Amino acid sequence: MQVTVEELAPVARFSLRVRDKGVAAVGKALGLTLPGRIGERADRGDLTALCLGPDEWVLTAPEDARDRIAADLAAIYARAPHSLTDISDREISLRIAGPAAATLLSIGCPRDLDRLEPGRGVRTLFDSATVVLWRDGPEAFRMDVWRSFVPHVRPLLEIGQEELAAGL
Amino acid sequence: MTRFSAMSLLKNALTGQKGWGEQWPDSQPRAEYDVVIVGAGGHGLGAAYYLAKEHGITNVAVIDKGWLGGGNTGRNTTIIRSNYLYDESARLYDHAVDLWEGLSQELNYNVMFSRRGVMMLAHNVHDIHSFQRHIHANRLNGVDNAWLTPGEAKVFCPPLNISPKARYPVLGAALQMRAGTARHDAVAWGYARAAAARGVDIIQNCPVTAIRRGADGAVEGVETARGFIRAKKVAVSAAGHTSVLMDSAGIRMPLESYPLQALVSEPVKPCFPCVVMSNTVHAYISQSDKGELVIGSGTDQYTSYSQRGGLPLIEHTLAAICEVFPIFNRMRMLRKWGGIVDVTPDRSPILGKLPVKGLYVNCGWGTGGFKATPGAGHLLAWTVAKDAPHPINAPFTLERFTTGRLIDEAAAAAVAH
Amino acid sequence: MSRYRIPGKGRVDHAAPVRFSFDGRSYTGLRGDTVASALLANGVHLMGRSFKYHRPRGAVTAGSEEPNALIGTSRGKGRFEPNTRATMQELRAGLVAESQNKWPGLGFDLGAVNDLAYPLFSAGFYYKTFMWPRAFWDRVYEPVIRAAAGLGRAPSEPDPDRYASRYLHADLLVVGAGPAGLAAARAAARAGLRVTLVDEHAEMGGALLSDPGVVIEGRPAWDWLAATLDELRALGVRLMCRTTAIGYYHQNMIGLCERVTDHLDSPPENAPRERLWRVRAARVVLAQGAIEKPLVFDGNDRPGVMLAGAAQTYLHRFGVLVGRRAAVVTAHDSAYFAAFDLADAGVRIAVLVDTRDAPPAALLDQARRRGIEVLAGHSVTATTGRLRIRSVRVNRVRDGQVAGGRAIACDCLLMSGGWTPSLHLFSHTKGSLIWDEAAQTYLPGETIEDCHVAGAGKGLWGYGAVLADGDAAGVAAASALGRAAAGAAPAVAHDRTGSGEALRELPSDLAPSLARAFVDFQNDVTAKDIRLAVREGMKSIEHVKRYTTTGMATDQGKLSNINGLMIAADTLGKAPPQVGLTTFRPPYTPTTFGALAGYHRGSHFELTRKTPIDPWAEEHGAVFEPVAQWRRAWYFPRPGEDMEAAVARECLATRASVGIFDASTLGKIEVAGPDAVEFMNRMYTNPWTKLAPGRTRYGLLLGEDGFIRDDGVIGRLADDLFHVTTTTGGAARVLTMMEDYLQTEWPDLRVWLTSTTEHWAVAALNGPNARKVLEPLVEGLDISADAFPHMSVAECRVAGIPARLFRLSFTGELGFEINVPARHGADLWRALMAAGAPFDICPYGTETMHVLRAEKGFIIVGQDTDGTVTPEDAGLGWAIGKAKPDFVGKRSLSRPDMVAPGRKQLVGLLTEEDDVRLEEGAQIVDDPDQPLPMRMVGHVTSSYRSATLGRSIAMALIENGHSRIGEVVHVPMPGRTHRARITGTAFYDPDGARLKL
Amino acid sequence: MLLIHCPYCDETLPEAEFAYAGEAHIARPADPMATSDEEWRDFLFIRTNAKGPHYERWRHVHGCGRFFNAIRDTVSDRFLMTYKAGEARPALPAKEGAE
Repeated sequence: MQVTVEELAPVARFSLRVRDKGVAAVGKALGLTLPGRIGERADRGDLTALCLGPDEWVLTAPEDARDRIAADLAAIYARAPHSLTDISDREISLRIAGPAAATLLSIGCPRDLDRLEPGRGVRTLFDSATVVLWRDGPEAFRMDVWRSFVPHVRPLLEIGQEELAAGL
Repeated sequence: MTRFSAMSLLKNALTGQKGWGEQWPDSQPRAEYDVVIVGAGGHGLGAAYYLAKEHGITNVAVIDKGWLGGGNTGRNTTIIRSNYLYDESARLYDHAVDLWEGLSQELNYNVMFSRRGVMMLAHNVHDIHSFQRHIHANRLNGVDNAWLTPGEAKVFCPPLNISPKARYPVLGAALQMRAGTARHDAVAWGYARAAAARGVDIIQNCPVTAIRRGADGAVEGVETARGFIRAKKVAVSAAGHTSVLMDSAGIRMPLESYPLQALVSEPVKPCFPCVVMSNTVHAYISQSDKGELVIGSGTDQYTSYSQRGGLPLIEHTLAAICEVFPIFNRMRMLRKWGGIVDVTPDRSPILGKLPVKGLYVNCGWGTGGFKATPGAGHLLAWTVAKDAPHPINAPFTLERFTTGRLIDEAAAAAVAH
Repeated sequence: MSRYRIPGKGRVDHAAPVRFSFDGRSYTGLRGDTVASALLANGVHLMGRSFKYHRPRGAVTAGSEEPNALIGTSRGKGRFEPNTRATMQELRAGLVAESQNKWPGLGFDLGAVNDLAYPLFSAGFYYKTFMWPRAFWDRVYEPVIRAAAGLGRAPSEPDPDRYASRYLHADLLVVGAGPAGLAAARAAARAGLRVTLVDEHAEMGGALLSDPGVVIEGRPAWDWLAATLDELRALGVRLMCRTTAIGYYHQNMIGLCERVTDHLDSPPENAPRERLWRVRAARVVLAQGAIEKPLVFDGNDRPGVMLAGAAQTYLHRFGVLVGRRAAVVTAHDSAYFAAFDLADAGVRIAVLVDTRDAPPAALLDQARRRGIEVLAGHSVTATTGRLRIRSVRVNRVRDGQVAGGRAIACDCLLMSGGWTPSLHLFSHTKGSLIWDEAAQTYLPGETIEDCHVAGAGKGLWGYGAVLADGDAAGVAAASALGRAAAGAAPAVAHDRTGSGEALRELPSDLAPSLARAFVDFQNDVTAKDIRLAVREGMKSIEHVKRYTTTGMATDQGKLSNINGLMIAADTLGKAPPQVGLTTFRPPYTPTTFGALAGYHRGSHFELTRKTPIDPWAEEHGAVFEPVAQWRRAWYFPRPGEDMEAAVARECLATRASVGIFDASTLGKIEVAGPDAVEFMNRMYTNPWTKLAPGRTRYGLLLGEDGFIRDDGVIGRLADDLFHVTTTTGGAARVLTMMEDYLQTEWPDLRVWLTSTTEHWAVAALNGPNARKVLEPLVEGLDISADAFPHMSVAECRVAGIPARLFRLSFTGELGFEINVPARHGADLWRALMAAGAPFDICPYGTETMHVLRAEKGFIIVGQDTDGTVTPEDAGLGWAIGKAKPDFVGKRSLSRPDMVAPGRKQLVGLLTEEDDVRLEEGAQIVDDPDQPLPMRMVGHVTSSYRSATLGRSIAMALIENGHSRIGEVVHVPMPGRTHRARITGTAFYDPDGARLKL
Repeated sequence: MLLIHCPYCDETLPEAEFAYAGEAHIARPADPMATSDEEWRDFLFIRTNAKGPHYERWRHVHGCGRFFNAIRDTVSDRFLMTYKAGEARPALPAKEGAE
């Protein structure tokens, strides 16, 4: 199989919104430096922060870390006002991997994936669905899709897989 | 002007078609006119014709930056209907349909008005509510519009897919039998020929650069590429270019110009007997006399004068056509083109006087201007001749945007819950 | 082997015969043939009938510009397709082809009577007649005209094939894999660019495929071609055959249509038939070559008359002779080479007519050596032959005057009127075309796109010049992208250069009115028609085109535009550029709807969103309705129940005990930050400052125009945190609107918005027993009436799941909405169903929800409002924070017409007969006996049969309705008129006692 | 499909990721209640509808989510420049400045 598509187990996922001086403080509370450029990510252990907008990051961590992250940031809210919203159940993550992964994504993603280097991630479009697209490796992508869009996105990827299997 | 008749056709058949003269002369501008109409589309030419015929005003020039009928008149999908919701709109468009019915004879020019019936598809409960409201309002306004079950819709239009499994199943339809299509170019040519015969000057390839006002604020005439042309009254019927012109007269308009695309398929034998519109999936289709499927697309999201639409819109439009008519999947798009539509905040036109003495406007028809052609021309002529609006166009003022008395058909139809 | 195929010659596989049928007759061709080349190999020229006069026609070209040889093809059920170009459709085993626009047959077609009426038919004929008597148009004329029009028949069955699409990004896209395109791609690829090279034909090479004698870089053309393609592959160039560049869009986005399986005997399973490519290229090289022009003379359309270049292609690419005895008529040197190649292949060249007085001596010399009679300064004035040309009439021309002619027998006539650069895609960019007086044609000028025209498209002629230009274009593209590139213009031997003259219709001694000298073959437009159109005042080429339909056939004027322009210009006595040029419009060649629809068919036409509880509803027999992009459970019919019965049962069960409803689709937005309350005050009409944490309130959102946009219950979870709900359809709109104000009007506010619509699954419990069902499942919260009053919100656990619990009601009953993380939605639902079993808990859908809320007079935005309704109109004035200085839409509420009398206001409506249910959308009048058009005072917005109240109820928008309570109005329906009394909107439990449980 | 440079992402990306948001630099009056009906109409409805360089708003809705401003030539549909929301209305750039 040139490309596989699998649904990943849920993780703790937060939408973090903060700006100005708050950014450093929140980063400190999380124990990492929040990346300043859109598309860049920072990791500490299994905690990951991906910058999606000028004042927006998506945080992912193991499920059992959810409450601690919430508590850590609540503790500094007064000093560093921000918005931390649990969106763990909003999206479902699909892993798309294999030599033909980028080709498969090209049936729905208008971006030039050659310009999305491994280690980066962006919010973009797949067909008519807004997604967060992570490139974890040269041939490995992750796509966070809003839950109710999965019944559309997943079969579309399957059609693409069949097409690739047909070899034309 | 040679009158078209069986006799003149036969005579010309025998004499090698030598007897036909110019349908309209390509006039040079004179120094002064009673009325200058900016924009030689169907609306502007129609206004000139009715000024001459019904108001005896023949010292009229219709000026266009390009060739006549080259704007939206020659770029639309020729749908004609009048089953609008609000009384004001229903009267406006029904007035036009009344004129359409006798137009070929009126102009001695076959505009091929084809009463094929326009069927609008309902795909969800909200559509049904909206269509029922239209149908009841139309009935009490004396406008024909009837509800069809999916089965009846299928009988009226056999290619229609009425499978309940469709992503957007057809739950019913509203049908206006009196509606249909016409040959768009012929409308402009017919009005041009008839107006010219009554002494109207048609001046092509002469861009109007500005509207000149005198010290007293009243209109004095228009500046053009071929110099200043004096006029007692100026009527602007320039669709997407109205804003720019009005700006020169010191009037700012509530208009935005968007690119609108349309396309035709390769010609095939008759397979599509009517006009079908689906606002929910954005599919508008009929078949021309020539056999081409004529398909209307949507507007791009940004304002533009480029007449150059994008591909994604066409992809969506044809996906919609194939959703509603799966048998057309293997048909081919032959040609697509773009127009510029001028849209008002309430998607209804502005037709009437302006706060400047001697200045009149006809604009804001959005995607629906063709169907109104004879009506708009007729009412614009009346408004110019009498310096007062006809009761039918009286509500379609510029002032409504100040007072809030909008005529918002789209808002009444398109709010999803 | 047929007598027209030369054994061993061409690029077809002589060892691989392919059977196919045409009009029911079986033929054999070879692998690599097109339908046209295979038919020609079998001596068949007659392939179709023309549009208007039904004249017999054969292939005039060997490419996608073919106007005549259009056929219907099919390969089984649902796979019929009209108007396929026989010159492009590759042969495949078992291909079934049929001719078009003829009856009863291609050889004898009754429609050909039109041809006899030729003197009557003229440009604009239709506009001048069919008007008398008036009624005949609909019933007689139009149906007849329509039946005669059209070419092939439309498909009649759904298409089983798949279609695909992809995005593709490249540094350089080269369109056209002829010599120029190949050289450009090679130069750019050598410089390290990401290059894509596309060509519409089955194989790459363009003109080289028809000129094997040319020697490039020391190799015969075909060897050089093979070597070059190998090198391009090695350099990683993406090579795409059977791929047409259909349109050139903004900023170098080019649409490609790839024909994937139509040439295959049996396509692999799941392979798409066609694929649309949306290419974004930093640079584009257009190397589309030039298209040969026909000559315009009487009888130039008979089967057997074809372009000289086409005959050369059939010879070299397919090893097919288009005839045994050929006449040639040309205004360009290129036809000499065609004549030479055919002569060398054994064809007798009966005559070579050159319209020019002094053809190049070198060509005359070569002709003489082959014993070809060349008649310079001559014209062709007629041809004979019914279904195939039999002879051509040749006349001497002196100072434009035609002298007596002689007939020369032939079985084919090869013509060349010179070549038109193919600039269609270039024109899509709105690039300017400049008339070149010397070449008598349009050449590319300026364009705003980063694109470069190379080769014959630029008017260049001869392989040396074209290859050098292509190479330079590749180098230019590379350096434009900052890559150093070294040019390597290939050296060419045995080149075929040449030039010619551009003509109108050929001089003739025939009366112009009788001459059938075709300009547009398919649409049957003759020189006579164009001259007449101009005489009738059609002075712009656009008018000429539309009036005569020249250039509007399926070849889109590829053959006819320039000839038509020359004739129009001549009639006007103007230079061609003063007459203009019609705009070329996408697509370059007709493109299937399926390819453009791509994946968006059936269930994928548009996505359908489903809630976590949707599977349960499906299992339990729910009927669904689409709402915005969602599908929602509409009602849950039990066996034997229709909608009305099911809804009545669901309503009664909920009011009597408890009902459960999936409210997951409601939009949810988290509004968080120190300025959250200030933001809410500015967005919504209501006051929010005093709302205590833990409490909720109905919120009303207006547009800036003062009309109702959305509503929903909003909970304050903490000082800085609101949980906003919106309508199902409004979720995205509302969030966008909020972001707009926040980012652009109030960037100073420290508040952030996050959509949580999909994070939460929501079950609504309603009914007097709602608490009894819920209470045992709740941990960490006292939900007794006093501890957790109506309009409260709190965090807790329900059925062991962390939950955000609201106490609110859209039904008028004691109500709770339980929000849990979406993955637990189904579990929560099942837990509540189990807990509710003792109370006969009843799942209900959107219809019952609508009825229950209507009994209470609660509005549904989009049903009881329609984008023209203000809060006062809807009776929601109480929801306006009067003390607030401003909120979105406030200013508009004081515009003259918003405060003027006569506004339509929302009221209740009770028909005098309990069992009459008004139609939603029914119009309301005061005087039912007035004539049409009637004065309408309002319309019914909602109308239901209320099982609870045992009668029908309705809501309506009526002029001055609020001051007309108690009055009677009339609802005229077809057949009869209903009387109804205006009431308040709360039909059930008006003082809300049931909420206080 | 246009190519649009998002000033926040600092990338030039396909139009599909963006949503047009109307004419730019039409600020909501600080105190709407103090405006005349005509002033309020101008804010709500009157638009330049420029033929040529047009100051307009876009949102990178399927990207960083930000609204930003742009100058686009409505005759060629070419973007002359894009800039962040809140930045002052820039003068028309020289043609070389075009993307």
